[in-house]
Amino acid sequence: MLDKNGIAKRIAKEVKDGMYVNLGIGIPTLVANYIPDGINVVLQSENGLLGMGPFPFEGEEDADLINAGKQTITTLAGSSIFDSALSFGMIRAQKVDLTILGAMEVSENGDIANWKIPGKMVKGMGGAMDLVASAQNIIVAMQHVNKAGESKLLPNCTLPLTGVHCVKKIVTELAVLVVLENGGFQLLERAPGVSVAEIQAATAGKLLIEGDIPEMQL
Amino acid sequence: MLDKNGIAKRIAKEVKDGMYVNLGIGIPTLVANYIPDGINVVLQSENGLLGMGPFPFEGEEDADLINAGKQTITTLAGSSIFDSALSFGMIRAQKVDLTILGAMEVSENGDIANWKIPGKMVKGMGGAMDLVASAQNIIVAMQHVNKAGESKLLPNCTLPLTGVHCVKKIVTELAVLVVLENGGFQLLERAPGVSVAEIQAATAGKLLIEGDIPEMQL
Amino acid sequence: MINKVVKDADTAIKDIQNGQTIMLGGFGLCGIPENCIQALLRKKVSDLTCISNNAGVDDFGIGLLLQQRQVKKMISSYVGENVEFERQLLSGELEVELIPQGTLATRCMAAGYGMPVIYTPAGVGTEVAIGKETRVFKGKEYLMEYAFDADFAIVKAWKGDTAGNLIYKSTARNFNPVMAMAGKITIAEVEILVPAGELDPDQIHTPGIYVHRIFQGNNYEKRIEQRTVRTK
Amino acid sequence: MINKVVKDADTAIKDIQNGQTIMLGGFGLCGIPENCIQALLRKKVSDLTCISNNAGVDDFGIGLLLQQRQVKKMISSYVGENVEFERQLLSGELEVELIPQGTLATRCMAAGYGMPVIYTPAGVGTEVAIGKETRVFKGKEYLMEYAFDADFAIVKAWKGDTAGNLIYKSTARNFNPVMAMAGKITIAEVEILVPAGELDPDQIHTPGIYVHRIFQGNNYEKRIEQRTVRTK
Repeated sequence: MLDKNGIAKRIAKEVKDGMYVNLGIGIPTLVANYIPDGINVVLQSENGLLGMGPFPFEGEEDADLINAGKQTITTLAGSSIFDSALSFGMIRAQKVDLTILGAMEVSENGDIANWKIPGKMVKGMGGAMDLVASAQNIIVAMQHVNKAGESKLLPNCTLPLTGVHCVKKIVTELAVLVVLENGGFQLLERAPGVSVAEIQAATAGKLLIEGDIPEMQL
Repeated sequence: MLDKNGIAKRIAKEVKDGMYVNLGIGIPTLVANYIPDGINVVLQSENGLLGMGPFPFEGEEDADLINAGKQTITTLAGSSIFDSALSFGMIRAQKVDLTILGAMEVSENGDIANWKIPGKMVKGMGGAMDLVASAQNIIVAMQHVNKAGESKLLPNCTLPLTGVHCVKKIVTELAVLVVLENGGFQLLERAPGVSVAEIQAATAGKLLIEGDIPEMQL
Repeated sequence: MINKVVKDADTAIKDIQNGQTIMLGGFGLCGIPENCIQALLRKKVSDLTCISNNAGVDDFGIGLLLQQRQVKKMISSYVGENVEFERQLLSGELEVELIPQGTLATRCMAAGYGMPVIYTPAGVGTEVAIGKETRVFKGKEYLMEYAFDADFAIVKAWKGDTAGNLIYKSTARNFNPVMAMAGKITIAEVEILVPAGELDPDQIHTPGIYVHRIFQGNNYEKRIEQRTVRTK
Repeated sequence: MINKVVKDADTAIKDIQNGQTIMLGGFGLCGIPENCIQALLRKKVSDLTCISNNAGVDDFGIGLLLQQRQVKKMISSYVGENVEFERQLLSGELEVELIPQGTLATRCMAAGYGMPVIYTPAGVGTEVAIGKETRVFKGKEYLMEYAFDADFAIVKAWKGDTAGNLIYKSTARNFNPVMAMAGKITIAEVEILVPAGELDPDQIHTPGIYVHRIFQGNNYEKRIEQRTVRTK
């Protein structure tokens, strides 16, 4: 079973040289730590920055330089800054190659819910709806089951949706799965030490298992 | 009867302090020469400049700095430069207070034709259609009659239209007229030495003459 | 050049009336018009509809206007990090319209570009789409979203000149340029105000034509919401 | 950072095919991609649909492509100052679509912002409106205009860096930024190419994400179309 860093590490393998990537808050943010040397990617922060760098050294924080999670960050050689309309313009025009974000629920037809728990959490969707509606390639980083032990990979989402029919791939503490065009989660890889049966038990939505399922290489 | 500079001089009186103004090619360009000291206006050039200055001194021409007429120009203190989409964005959003342009024909309901003579001239509309469609306040600088002596202030335009129901005021070598909301040219002023009868004879569209028509003050 | 300079924040906002719609630039606490927010607090203007990506935190930014109950309605994309906000929302004292961040930015831009509506796929198939017109272009479904119609836009820039031209610094740019374009009246507060002519015309982010009033602010606190650092 | 540098104009345009649609930045002869136009002349690629505000003059700019009969169709707003153009148009050799300048710019922008269509009042009631969908918003009539769909955009900037970021100079900016955003593949030629890190992130006009290939051009002639001067 993977921890958060393990999930991030596995997702980092999906990041290819030359990609522009948008990383959501939480586990997706950790992905940046595991992108191998020699793989040149540019991180987009949807508040208006291409080329997001690491956190500043202590004492070098700049209140004017933050990411979409409102964390102090730095720029890199080649960074550019722009307004929020252009930022979502490039997202909508599908110039961002890969979007990695968290989810509360994903359905077997690729719907995602990650912004609202009615009566409980009313923080707002931020840029998530824009990102999932426009991204060509969306990877969800999430826990396979919630704290009550219930599956978060469902036949249908029960929470208010963020977007429909958009998730392409899911990486959890248990598995890597793709969402099939006609519905269903296809199991691609098992986390180290996790059995297919455990994944099956943790997946409420339709799960397709074809042939031998290899263990992840991290 | 006014010459071109006279028309420009009369139009300059319509320019008020604090206005953003777009001047078309031809007579409208001359208006800039007659804006009184103390009247602060900003000239917009729709290729992407606010704060158009005079022609450069000889030897100081910059190929990268031109106006919408493709003439070499200069900037002024406070100028700003932007792309063509933003330029027409500010026009469309009615941030430009006054548009002055030439015309081949104007109709009594405020239609204007100034871009095409079928089978003869096919240069294109440039920014004229955008300007007339969005400007709140359009003044046309034109000759009252064409070279054949025919009126250019018509019941209906005969040439392909640039815009409909948009012209507010017209200044010609003979007169100043406003276009009435419900149609018709109302005569406001006579050019020096020009009689109402001469204006009447040169106007094919409906002409309204109420009371004494004063001579222009230049 | 037309001079847009006013004396201070209080002068700049003095004609904002109860019940009006105002845009406030900034993302979180980054790039917010601190001086004008203080002036709005002093003026105690109320029943405002505020269009702003966030609602500040409890004791800073728009959060201060919420505490004084000056806001009738918030139009935002993300309003976390604000206990008083949640309380007012859940108690029904505050009306809230949550819309996607890109939709928020683009509806501002549409106003600045004189476009009555724009189409975006953001929110298709979600509760955001309820009651909205949809249309399919090239096999993809879009929502039709209207340009905002705000009485005032209040923005913060780094540098500005007397002609109203603005330059923003770093990601404090965020919503400020698109809101600057979108107000019927736009008020800009800047850290550094210079005479017209000192800024390079090629480097202006917001042309002065969009800005009606400008003043040099003071005592910028520039609070950091999430101080994240690494060690050397 | 991703490196976008290619060797020269010939390399940059080498996969442009006969019959494709290309955008060319510039206004008149100001800010045109001189090096790429020369490379297109050498490559003799033909049946092009060119989206460009103007068609150059007889012996410079896009006029040269017209002389070599490489252009099947021009989409422009103003094509005066070009005798060969008028000849080809009147003889029916050249297809021409004239559209308002603001519509041209905004259809580029729409592509770069992922907006399928935009609404503009330009051309309402004129022959430009023929066959187009119209719609009234708040009592004003607008035409619905589609985002452009161009295989390539070719733009000219003043400075660029290896990451594809671009800065334009003066009014040579014109259509270049909006076209840079609109090409499926965007090629940028620059007067000065610098390593990533030398340009101020706050002062980039076109972020590198929109630019696929960049090279430093040479021998810029920068011809002036209307030399107007005053005497001291």
